[in-house]
Amino acid sequence: MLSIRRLNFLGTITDSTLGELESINLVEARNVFKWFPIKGGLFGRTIANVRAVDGVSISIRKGETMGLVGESGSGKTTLGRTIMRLIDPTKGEIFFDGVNITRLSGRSLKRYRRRMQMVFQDPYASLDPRQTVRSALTEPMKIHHIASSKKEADEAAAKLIETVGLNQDHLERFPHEFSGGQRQRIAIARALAVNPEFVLLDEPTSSLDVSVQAQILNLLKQLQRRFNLTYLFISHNLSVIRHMCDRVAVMYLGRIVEIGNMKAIYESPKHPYTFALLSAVPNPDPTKRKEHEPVLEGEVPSPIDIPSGCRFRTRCPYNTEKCAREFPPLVEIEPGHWVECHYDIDFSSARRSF
Amino acid sequence: MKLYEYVIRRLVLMVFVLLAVSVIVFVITRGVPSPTYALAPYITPRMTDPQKLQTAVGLGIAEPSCPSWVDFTQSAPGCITPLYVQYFSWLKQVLSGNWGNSVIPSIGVGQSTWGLFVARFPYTAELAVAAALITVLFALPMGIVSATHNNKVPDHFSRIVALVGYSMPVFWLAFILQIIFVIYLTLTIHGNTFGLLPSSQTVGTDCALCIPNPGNINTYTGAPILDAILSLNPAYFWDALLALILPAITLAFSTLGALTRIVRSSMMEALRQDYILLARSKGLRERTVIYRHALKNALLPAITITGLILATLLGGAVVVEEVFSWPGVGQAALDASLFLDINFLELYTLVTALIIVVANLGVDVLYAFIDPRIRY
Amino acid sequence: MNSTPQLTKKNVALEVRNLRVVFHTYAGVVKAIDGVNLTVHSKELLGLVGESGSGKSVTALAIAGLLPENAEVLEGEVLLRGKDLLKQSKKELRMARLTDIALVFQDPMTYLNPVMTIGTQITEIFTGNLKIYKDELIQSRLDQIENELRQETDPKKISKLNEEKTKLEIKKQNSSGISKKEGKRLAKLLAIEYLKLVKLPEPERVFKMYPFELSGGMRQRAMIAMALVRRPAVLLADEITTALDVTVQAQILKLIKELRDKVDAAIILITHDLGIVAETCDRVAVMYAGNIVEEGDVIEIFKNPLHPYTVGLFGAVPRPDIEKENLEPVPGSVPDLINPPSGCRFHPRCPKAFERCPKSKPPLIEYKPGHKVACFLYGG
Amino acid sequence: MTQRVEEVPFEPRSVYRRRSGRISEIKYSLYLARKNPLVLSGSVLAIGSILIAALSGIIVDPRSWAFQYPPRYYCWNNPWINWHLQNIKPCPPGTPFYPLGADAFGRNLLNMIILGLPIDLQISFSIVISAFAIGVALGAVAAYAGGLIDEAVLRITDVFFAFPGLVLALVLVAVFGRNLTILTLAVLVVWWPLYVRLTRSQILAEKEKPYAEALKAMGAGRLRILFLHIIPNSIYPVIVQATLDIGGVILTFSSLMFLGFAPSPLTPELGKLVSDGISFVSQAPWLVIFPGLAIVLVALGFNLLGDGIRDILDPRLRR
Repeated sequence: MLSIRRLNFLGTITDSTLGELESINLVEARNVFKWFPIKGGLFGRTIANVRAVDGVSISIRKGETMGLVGESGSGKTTLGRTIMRLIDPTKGEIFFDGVNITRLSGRSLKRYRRRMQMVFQDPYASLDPRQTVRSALTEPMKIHHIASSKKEADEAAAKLIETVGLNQDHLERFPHEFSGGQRQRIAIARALAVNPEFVLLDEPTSSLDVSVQAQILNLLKQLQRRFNLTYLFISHNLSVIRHMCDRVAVMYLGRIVEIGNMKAIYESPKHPYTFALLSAVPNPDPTKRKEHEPVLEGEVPSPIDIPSGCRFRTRCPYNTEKCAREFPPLVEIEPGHWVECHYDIDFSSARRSF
Repeated sequence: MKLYEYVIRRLVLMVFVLLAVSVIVFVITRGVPSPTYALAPYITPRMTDPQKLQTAVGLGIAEPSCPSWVDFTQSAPGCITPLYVQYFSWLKQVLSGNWGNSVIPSIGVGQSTWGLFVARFPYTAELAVAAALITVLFALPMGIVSATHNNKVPDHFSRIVALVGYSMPVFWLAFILQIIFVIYLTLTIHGNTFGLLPSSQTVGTDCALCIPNPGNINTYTGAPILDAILSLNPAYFWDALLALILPAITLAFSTLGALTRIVRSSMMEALRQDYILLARSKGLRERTVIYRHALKNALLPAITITGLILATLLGGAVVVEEVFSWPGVGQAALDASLFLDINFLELYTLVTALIIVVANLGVDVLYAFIDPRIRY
Repeated sequence: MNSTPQLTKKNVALEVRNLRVVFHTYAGVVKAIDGVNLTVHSKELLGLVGESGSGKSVTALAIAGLLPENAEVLEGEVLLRGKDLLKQSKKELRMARLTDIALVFQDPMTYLNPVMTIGTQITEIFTGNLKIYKDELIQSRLDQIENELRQETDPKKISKLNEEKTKLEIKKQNSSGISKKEGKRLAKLLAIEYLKLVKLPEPERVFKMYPFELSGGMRQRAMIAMALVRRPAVLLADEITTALDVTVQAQILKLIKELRDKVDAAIILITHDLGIVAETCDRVAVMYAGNIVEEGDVIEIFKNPLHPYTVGLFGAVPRPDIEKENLEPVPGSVPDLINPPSGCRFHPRCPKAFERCPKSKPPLIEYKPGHKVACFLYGG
Repeated sequence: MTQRVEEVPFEPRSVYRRRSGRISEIKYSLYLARKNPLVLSGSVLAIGSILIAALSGIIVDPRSWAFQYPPRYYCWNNPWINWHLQNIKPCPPGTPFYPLGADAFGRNLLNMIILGLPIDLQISFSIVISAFAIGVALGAVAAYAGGLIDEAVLRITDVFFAFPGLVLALVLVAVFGRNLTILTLAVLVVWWPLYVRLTRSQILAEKEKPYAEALKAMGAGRLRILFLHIIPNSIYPVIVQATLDIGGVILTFSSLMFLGFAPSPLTPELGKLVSDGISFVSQAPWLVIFPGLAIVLVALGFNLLGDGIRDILDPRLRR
């Protein structure tokens, strides 16, 4: 273990670190919780909570692509929706460009909505089926009073549609007339219609074919350079994350267990879960087959009934008594690389034990 | 939530629904028409005005301070007991089982409303169960065949039958059947005409065509067919069955459409599901695939509709009972509304509301047994 | 025919020859599969890769005779044990599915019947066909008894097992069938054995559970057990890990690799994920728009892809281990199969297309042993 | 997470849809409608009955409903005129000028049916349209507001669902008197809760779809999402229900008239016509058969139309 900058029990960042981060961070979530109550019993009391997001702090710097990776049920989408203020956090704060937007609503929130946009997993479902592409593209402009006239909005829409690689003939069509990749291009164009600074990409390519996925990924990279965008890229596909991101956060059962630079995470993972995830990804190179490598057993536990202490301990091959007893500390093992684990495990020598 | 918790919650909710129904019925029947309506069963022409007023006070409709009967009939201020007070005293009476007396001439003026209802309900129940049975017996196969032979002759046939049944006024169908069977075919068996009850079982209704039926019938349940079986009287059984056939078919035909449609669409939905493909890929027989895999899943919506059909039918099919002179509660309700017998209308509405609510609950509980996914 | 010695013509499990399938939709005739040739051998893991609309699932359904009503097989042969399945009656086809061809699908939540227990869904295969499965059921129970006897020490239990053994042996000799109750019992024991084989924890409990009570990975295992319990000659696994998380996917792929050694089936693994193919398969066939464009040994094809489409496909895949600066996907999208491009269906997107490509369709030729390609660049 | 790869290109990129846009969408619907025999026959019957009802005063003499004095129960040019006179029998169908026959008062049955049609259709349309309006408004409010308002609306519909359909109408008519407004209201009272439930469930389902969330993320206000997106997308099943219900309401309303709740003995209405014919059912069955048949045809027309529209709007068939 290198320098240990301990955070308190729930992982709140101390004030001293905040000052230096504020200037460069565009989006920041501080100690965010999102619990969904489960009602039950005779009187509809809350009998349990789905702890979808359970104390997460994450900051995204201007101009970077932050990757958020995890299995289904890890809470990555809920975290994204909380950051977008689509749902209210149970606890914690969201900052955008240094402003706390957690309690904003109505007109003041709308101002920030323009600056942060979102692209969804299923492009077809995220477009109103009864809206033509033109109408879908001009609607955000109308909402935020960006275009002064209908003509101006139409011109902007025409420009947008070409930016994402479609042509103006497509403007009069309905979403169902397009293929999946084209729909995702439309959804991206719609997100860009209001000149946002931050775009949340929630599994934008997971319903697409490989070659279409590559086209969309290339487009996203190109748009980021052109419009100076900041991305939060949510995905379960580790290869895509590697290709797209500058920094990566790994989520497991509602918490970020490891966060750091892409290279650091992929080349020297420090959390056993990150390591397991990486070794589970099938590599499109048959010469590197993991013939006899053990795989992570079991499945993600229910977020209603989260294991005590370290939440990964039920599947962790290194788990000890301490893991069950104590909540693991968030440790900065090298600058910008944080891990939530009791131990410093050297995976290169421990490959076999997995 | 556990099943019993769910049922308790629903029962509590049910009580509130029934109370709301009773309030609405009470306000409509007693709050709006002349206050004398509620008194009609209790006063006779020979009564003097003070006697009448006394009856009204006794029933909790008039205030004791009311000076005279004339003031009462003219709703003078301070003469009529406020409606909410009336409601609570009525509710108290009703809960103790006193539903008042009847004013329907064809049924018997002055008889107890509750007794009347109880005497007639078995007829309605018999008709309702018969009609529901016929509906299910025809709708289920029709819906299944229709779904498995989508867009082929059997499908078109059953869709047309369902649609026509849907679009046919019940009263008209009843007469068409009567014209065919009674007038043109003059079908009689055992000297009895189709669709008309043996007179020994009618409850004072106008039954000109009824043929008297001798025989020793004991009234065990009040429903003719059940009684015939229980008293081991085959001749009467046939008569009662014949009487039941036409009204039951008429009713069934009008409800057939809804059920067939639901069975067809849910069956088609089920057959489109992926698990059907897996079942076929396992090399199961087509019969097994349809009747075990698809039908069990398609049954759920059908059960809801069947429950609702049965509940509405148990509430009495006013039109059919009227046309076939079937002495059930529906016919009585029609008479009651023509003669403004508010006591009977109140009882009738509340009981039918109760039946509908209970049926809904029953269907939901049944769901939990059929579909393992449903947990309350 | 093939380079590897054990893959001789003798143990060919399934052969598809020149299969052509169209779909009649009201928009027009969709030419979904256009002359597919495929051979798979026993104990072989063949990967069938392609993007959506390439016809890989349709191929699987056509092999099993499960195409939807609006589909029509124009021509082709599906040879299984020397018989052409496409020419057989409905009943014979059902028998083939019952005994020889098993399918496993993606997303078992929708493929398992929600109102039936896992156990019933497995045992109904036998209880509905007791005549066919009589011998197999008894034999499998006898094997189980043998195994148990080997481990058992308790004399009481041993005598009990022996008793059962003699009873079953009499029944086996007997020409008459077994009772439904007995069939159910044997089927249950067999089902539990297979649930154990796919490494489901507490197989007896899983047997009584409904699909919604299981997690995604467990459902997938149950479905694999359902397929294997028939001891099929061919197992068609259609995108079986697509709906699963990476870690669970790794578990299932590991299971498939292990099972391949245990059961005597040829496995066709249909997927769109090149990583899975590289990780598990022996041979791979790449499909594009209803054609097989390249086929061969996995290592050979991944090292030396020939067809421009295959090359494009590899260029489009981001790698978990290497940082690629740019992805180089094939431009454009999958063609409309109602009016497919003439000649080679890939030519409108092909960077190397020349005048011959739109004119005629390139045949699948053997470029070198163990590597076939359908492209005019390599002859044909 | 889940990726469902649609393998079979069932997706109809039809030749009819090459020219895209809103107009082609309508054209496409019309094309589907033309291809669908249900819609075709349904719309012929429905539109035909609406036209006949609208023009009834012009097509036939409005006075033909009134009693004809002296009763012309003898038919014009009837060879059996004497026989009829002796038996005082209503004129049978097929006689010249009386294609459907006449009743005992010598009234032309065809004319009466044509005159009886408008009232049924008028009342049915007004009931369905009001129920639709109330239902969509309340349903939308309940679904979108949620919480206590939703609960309150739901419980109110619960209460009305517990009422046996026709009986509440019977009670209302019995108490408030027999005029057409009361009759209309009586049927409306039992009809509206269905629309509230239907609209509510549709909107709730639509609200959960990702595009609603996408709009929210875009910064669109609640009302904008509700009125411009969710309601237009969820209204179709409600429209189908309304089309189907026009027939249903006609049946219910004519049942009430049949049962003797007609405001006057001379109310021109089809159910009333059937009940008038009952006294003669053994001698003159056509007096019962034809008016009823007219009801069947009108109801069938709207039911066919509703069924057909449902087929056309079926997303599985469409997309």
